[in-house]
Amino acid sequence: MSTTDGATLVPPRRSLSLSFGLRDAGTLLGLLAIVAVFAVLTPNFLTERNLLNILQQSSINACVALGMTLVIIAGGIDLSVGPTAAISAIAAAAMMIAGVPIELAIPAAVLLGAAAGAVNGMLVAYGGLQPFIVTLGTLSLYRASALIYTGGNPILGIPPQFRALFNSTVFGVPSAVVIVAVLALLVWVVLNKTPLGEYFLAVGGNEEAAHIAGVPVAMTKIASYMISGGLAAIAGLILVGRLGAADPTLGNLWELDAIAAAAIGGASLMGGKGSIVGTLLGAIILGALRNGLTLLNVQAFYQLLATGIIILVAMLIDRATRGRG
Amino acid sequence: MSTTDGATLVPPRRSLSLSFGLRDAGTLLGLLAIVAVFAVLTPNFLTERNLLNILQQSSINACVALGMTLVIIAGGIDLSVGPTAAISAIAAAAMMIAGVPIELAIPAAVLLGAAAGAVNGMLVAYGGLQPFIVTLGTLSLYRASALIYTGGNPILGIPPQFRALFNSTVFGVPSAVVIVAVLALLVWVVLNKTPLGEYFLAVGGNEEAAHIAGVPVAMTKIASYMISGGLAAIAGLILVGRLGAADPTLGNLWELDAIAAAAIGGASLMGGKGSIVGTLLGAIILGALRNGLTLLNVQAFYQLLATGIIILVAMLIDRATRGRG
Amino acid sequence: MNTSGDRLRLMDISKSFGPIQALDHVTMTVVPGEVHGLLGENGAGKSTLLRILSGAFKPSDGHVEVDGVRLTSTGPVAARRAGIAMIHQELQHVPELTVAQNMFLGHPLKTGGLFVARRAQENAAAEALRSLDPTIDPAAPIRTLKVAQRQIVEIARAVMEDAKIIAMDEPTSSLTPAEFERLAVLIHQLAAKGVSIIYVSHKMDEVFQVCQAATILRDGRKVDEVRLAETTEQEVVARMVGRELATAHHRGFATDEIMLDVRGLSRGTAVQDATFQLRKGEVLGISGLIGAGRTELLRLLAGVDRPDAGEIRVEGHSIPTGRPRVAIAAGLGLLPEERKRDGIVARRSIRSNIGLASMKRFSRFGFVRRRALAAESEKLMREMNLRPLMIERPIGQFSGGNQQKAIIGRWIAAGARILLFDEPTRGIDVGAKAEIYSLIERLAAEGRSAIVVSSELPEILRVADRVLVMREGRIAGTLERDQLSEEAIVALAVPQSTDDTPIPQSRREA
Amino acid sequence: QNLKPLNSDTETDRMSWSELQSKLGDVPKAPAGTKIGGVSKTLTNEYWRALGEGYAAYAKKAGAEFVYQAAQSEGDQLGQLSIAENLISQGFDALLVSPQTDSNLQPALESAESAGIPVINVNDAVIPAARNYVGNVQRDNGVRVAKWFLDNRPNGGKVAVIEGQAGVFAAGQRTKGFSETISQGGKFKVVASVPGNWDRQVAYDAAATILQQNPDLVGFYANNDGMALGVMEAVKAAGLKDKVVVFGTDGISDAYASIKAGDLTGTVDSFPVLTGEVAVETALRLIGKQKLPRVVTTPQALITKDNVATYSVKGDELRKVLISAPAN
Ligand SMILES: Nc1ncnc2c1ncn2[C@@H]1O[C@H](COP(=O)(O)OP(=O)(O)OP(=O)(O)O)[C@@H](O)[C@H]1O
Ligand SMILES: Nc1ncnc2c1ncn2[C@@H]1O[C@H](COP(=O)(O)OP(=O)(O)OP(=O)(O)O)[C@@H](O)[C@H]1O
Ligand SMILES: [Mg+2]
Ligand SMILES: [Mg+2]
Repeated sequence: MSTTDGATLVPPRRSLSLSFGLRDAGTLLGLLAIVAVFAVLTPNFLTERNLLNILQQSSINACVALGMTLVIIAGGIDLSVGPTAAISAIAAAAMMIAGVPIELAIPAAVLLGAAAGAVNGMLVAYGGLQPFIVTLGTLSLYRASALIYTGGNPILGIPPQFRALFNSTVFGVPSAVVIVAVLALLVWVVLNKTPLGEYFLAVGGNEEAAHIAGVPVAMTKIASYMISGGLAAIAGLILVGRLGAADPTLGNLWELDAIAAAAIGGASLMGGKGSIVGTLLGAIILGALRNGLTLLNVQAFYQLLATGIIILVAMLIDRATRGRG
Repeated sequence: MSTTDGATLVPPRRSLSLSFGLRDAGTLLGLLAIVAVFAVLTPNFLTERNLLNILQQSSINACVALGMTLVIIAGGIDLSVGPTAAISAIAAAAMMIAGVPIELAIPAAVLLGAAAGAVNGMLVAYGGLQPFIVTLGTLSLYRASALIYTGGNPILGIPPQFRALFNSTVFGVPSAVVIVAVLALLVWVVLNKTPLGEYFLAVGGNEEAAHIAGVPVAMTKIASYMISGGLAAIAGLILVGRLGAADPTLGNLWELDAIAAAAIGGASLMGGKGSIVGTLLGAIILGALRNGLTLLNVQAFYQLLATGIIILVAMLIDRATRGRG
Repeated sequence: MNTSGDRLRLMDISKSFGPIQALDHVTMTVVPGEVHGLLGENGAGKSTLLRILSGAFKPSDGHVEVDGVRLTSTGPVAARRAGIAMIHQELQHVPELTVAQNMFLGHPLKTGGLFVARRAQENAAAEALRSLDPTIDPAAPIRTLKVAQRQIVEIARAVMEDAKIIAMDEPTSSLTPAEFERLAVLIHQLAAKGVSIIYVSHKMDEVFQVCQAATILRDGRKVDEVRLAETTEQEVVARMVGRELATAHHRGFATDEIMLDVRGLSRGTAVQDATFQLRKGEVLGISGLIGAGRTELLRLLAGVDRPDAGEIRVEGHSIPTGRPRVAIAAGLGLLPEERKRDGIVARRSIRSNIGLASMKRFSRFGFVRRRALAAESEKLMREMNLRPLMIERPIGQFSGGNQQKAIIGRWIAAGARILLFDEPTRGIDVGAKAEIYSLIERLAAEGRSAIVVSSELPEILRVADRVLVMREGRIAGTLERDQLSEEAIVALAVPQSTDDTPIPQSRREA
Repeated sequence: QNLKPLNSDTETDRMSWSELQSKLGDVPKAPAGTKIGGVSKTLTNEYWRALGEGYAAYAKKAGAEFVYQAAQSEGDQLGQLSIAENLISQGFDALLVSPQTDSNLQPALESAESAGIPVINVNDAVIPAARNYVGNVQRDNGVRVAKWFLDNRPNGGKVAVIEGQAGVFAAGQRTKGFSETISQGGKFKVVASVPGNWDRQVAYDAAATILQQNPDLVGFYANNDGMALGVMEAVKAAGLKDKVVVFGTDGISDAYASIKAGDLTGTVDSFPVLTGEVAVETALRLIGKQKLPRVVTTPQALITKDNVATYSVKGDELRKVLISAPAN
């Protein structure tokens, strides 16, 4: 019997190759195709300044999409990210204007976002409702709260220190980009290196199996929505920093962009699958697309047309390079 | 002869009870709860005229949601219903103004809608892309086509006979309601009585098993999108009849309403599950909600608030009555 | 405190699913170091009992005691804490996670108290897999593994947990005798260390080889508890099914007419140059070790996968490859190896699952003839003894064995003339097995042909007129009925070049 | 210097469009290669396309290059911001923006100003920090319609408002102007004021419900023409065309056609083409270093069957009509 020891043991593959897999390479190829086309069509596209510009313009969507990716991986969806960002932004603005120090207002706002996410998560996990319906409901609820609290008017008079925080540059890179990069790294670590990350994949991949294995399914779902809420709040704060005002309609349509970024990046809306690197690339694809079409001065209707076509073609390229996988 | 084994044989339940099951009863209860609340708050709510009004206002969403339900059951999603309705409506309007007889323009427009659905279906089935991304892409594409063709302007001058078709009443019931009721019956028959219906449920329930069992998976998916496209087109025509203009922005956000109706009615966005009766009830719930809030003259912000709360509460009631099922 | 010395006591356990009483006051005890069999027909309630033990289900009544202490909280985590590990019958894995991640799911090893210690997990997983199957890569995503390998992972996971009690629910349903032997060794080692094991299997020879005692369930009730040394297989089976099973012998119905003619069929390295013929009324067995390419060959025949090369002729006509519908129209029907993933649509009724492949037959004027389909389904399921005989119930709510019966019914309903059985009796009880064998014979007698892939040698010997043996993707040889023996098959199946693969011992006749 | 937050309706540093020529003299000639960019809310509404026509026409006349872009949908705040930023990075000499919200273009405004590029807020949402605003008084839209009711329906009665998207500046101001004005005297009662989301279909449904509850309603005021046309259809479907009047806002061509056909009672035209021309004129004056007041008001007029023929003219003709008309 012990002759089996002679068998060769395949060495475990490195985790890095796992997290930048073939799928991400496909997305990258899609991005490169888009970049190549625009670079040929307009000389302004490939300048350093414009590339930074694209990153900056993609950063808010990327931030929201990071959380969305986790929720999608865990088998859910979060349509309420925009209004969550709005209530958090308004809370932060109101606090700062009331004299609460910035270093207190920021974490409080992020906590509020996470709490909004927790409500979503609990309705899904304990209420047993479908994520789509829950977050469609809270989408209205949170937006209405923001509008009612502010009477529909933006909150102005954001302290300059707060704005400076999000408008400065770090070695020439806009701080929003740096912040989102750091957050992406954190989320990547959570997903790929911690038990929670495994739980997200497990609950989204096979909830039954996860339950049997003793994974705290409800807590895992709630955690995904809380992270999504927290990241939406941060995205809201970044935007307030840039705009200098907290508008109750802030975050309109963010959910669609975030879901699109995640899906372009390879997240499966059936759950259990998704990539942080892919999502970042997805957000940049969308940002580059908008930027390039504006630089080319494409008229709005044709921009819409081009957006549709380019998304489909990029996905088909991605799909073709990956083969039947 | 059935004494041969101990197992008790439960006679096959009648098909009606199968299609109006516990799940639909839950949805109905949610609807009744909403109706009860509004009936108490405003005396005008429970008049015959207003109830017909609610049905009429729900009919367009119901029509779109019927197709959406099939797509969702077959494991997909169709975000492009609004623009599909728009291109079909515009095509019909343009044809009629160019002198094409109504009885030709209507089927042509419905075919165009089905063709738009076929494009979605083929990208999903043969391109191997995620339904969300595909229909997000065609959402842009079809909308852009509508805008470009019309230059952004509505097409006016719809022939009065066409409008009469959709604005008359049949025994006091608005013809739109009758049309959608007939369509619902047809879709119900397709889902519950035909091989195609079995295929929708099988493909959405377990695509691999369906494939091995010889189900034409690709054709089934394409069929679901084609029906969805066709029904969206009909919804578009009803709206043109009602408004007397084919607006290229027609159908904005229809996808959200339709998905909400289907999900409220019990369709699972994971596929393999859904009910036509439930979807109709879901559409009526949303219609009753809007109608009631308007009758109560609730201010815009509070309408949003109420919409969110009521959807969540109705779903929780539904859930509670069904137990853990 | 623990005066009786019982390791585990299941006290008066009841469980009902709606109208179905799956368990009716079942009591069972196991002492330390004992390997205790749990026997019963499909749907008898074995899995339900074990799932209550492992915390996946809450009992409607009754409780569980470990070492004399009553478990107060339920749930998988509480069960694990009490020292209970379980091998699930329906393999429950997260496809995108690696082997090691699946093995440690729910209780990962950590470094720095925060991060998953992947390397350590992979090493521990490799260690646990070493004695069962060292070729499994702990870092590979589990979706890339085949069923048999996944089952081994499942076993290794339970064994690795250092549990006091291990519940094994049909751990060898996908395994070949060689792997069972390795498991048997492992079970002996564990028992020697004082671990209590509950062993569920429909393979009587295994039960008699590893168990000391056995509890027998029928329709959710405990009917007997036996010491295996004091009884015989026939007696046990009789207690299980409530009647004597007649032992039948092989009967052949093969004619000279060629039904299926396969030439040079190849796909990658999985199947290389498969050439063979199948005659009308013939039952062709295909044997081989795990990964020999049997499943892949059947998938190619059924049109599920597309071959790189080769030709398939049915009754002399070449058919296009790679399309299930074409294959089905030509009279082929595949009974997949992985029932849950490839076979059933869990939410749909038995009737719908049966009718899926024969919608043409069961529809008229574009409508499904529901009544006709229901009548046919009920007839088929009554013949196969579906339990409970409720054809409108979702198939997902049936026990594994009963699901298998429905899928067999699907192809019979579809009028398939060439049935491709991939492990047809996996997870099927002895009574039903006999029924399925006679079913296969009946089909042959009716002039249908069948290919039966099986890892159970007795099964192959029982049903096959002729046996193809596959080895590493190639057909290593063909054995006519008069040449058939376990030794002959094994001799062809095992790679000649290396002699370090253990030769499976001959097993008792079923 | 720090500007106080702009309220375009009440700002005192203002001038009417018709006074620009007389008070500031000729428009300075555009330097060679002048590039002016326009950032609109959306092109799916005729109003914004007409505004663009005005921009383009005047820029062409002045020999400046002009680019007009718009977000892909109304409410796409970040998309619009990206467009504005991308234009700034391409070196335009002036930017004409119609923001989605009061704040979403603030960063573009800041980077433009730091690059010395004048930004002119043209209509709709008002950036509080905007240095220059061209447009009409939103509140005045509603006031004009309310005055029509006070003048033409001395007996008063029930009226209803179909609002634009909740939270949008123009929608709020127009509604407020109408409701506050019509309530004076106490003869009118606003029985419903509900959101129509700028959507014809939503407006139709809301109007149908309101009519059914209040068959004795005397009139509707809708925050834009698309919604008003939807309301009109609901009124017709309810068979109340002779009793219920319907007013819109914007003065799009369909509204004109409807008024001429005797359907729509009226619309408050804010003359988008002319507004666009005035905005480019203002931009050229700013590029030419002229000192302008913070707000340049553009005309609007209540169009009804009585005066629709007068206002159905274009270009210089229209300017003449407007200048000769009182209170524009
Ligand atoms: N989740 C469930 N919902 C409803 N009924 C169930 C469920 N699980 C099991 N049952 C029913 O409980 C009974 C016992 O099933 P169980 O799976 O325990 O049988 P088993 O003895 O393990 O059979 P097998 O040998 O086929 O695995 C069956 O009648 C089955 O239909
Ligand atoms: N999806 C796949 N991708 C790559 N290789 C595969 C795949 N499926 C099977 N193979 C390879 O094909 C060969 C044959 O596998 P197959 O499953 O057909 O064997 P089998 O004899 O049926 O074994 P088992 O008893 O495990 O079912 C194996 O060597 C395996 O590595
Ligand atoms: Mg079992
Ligand atoms: Mg196999």
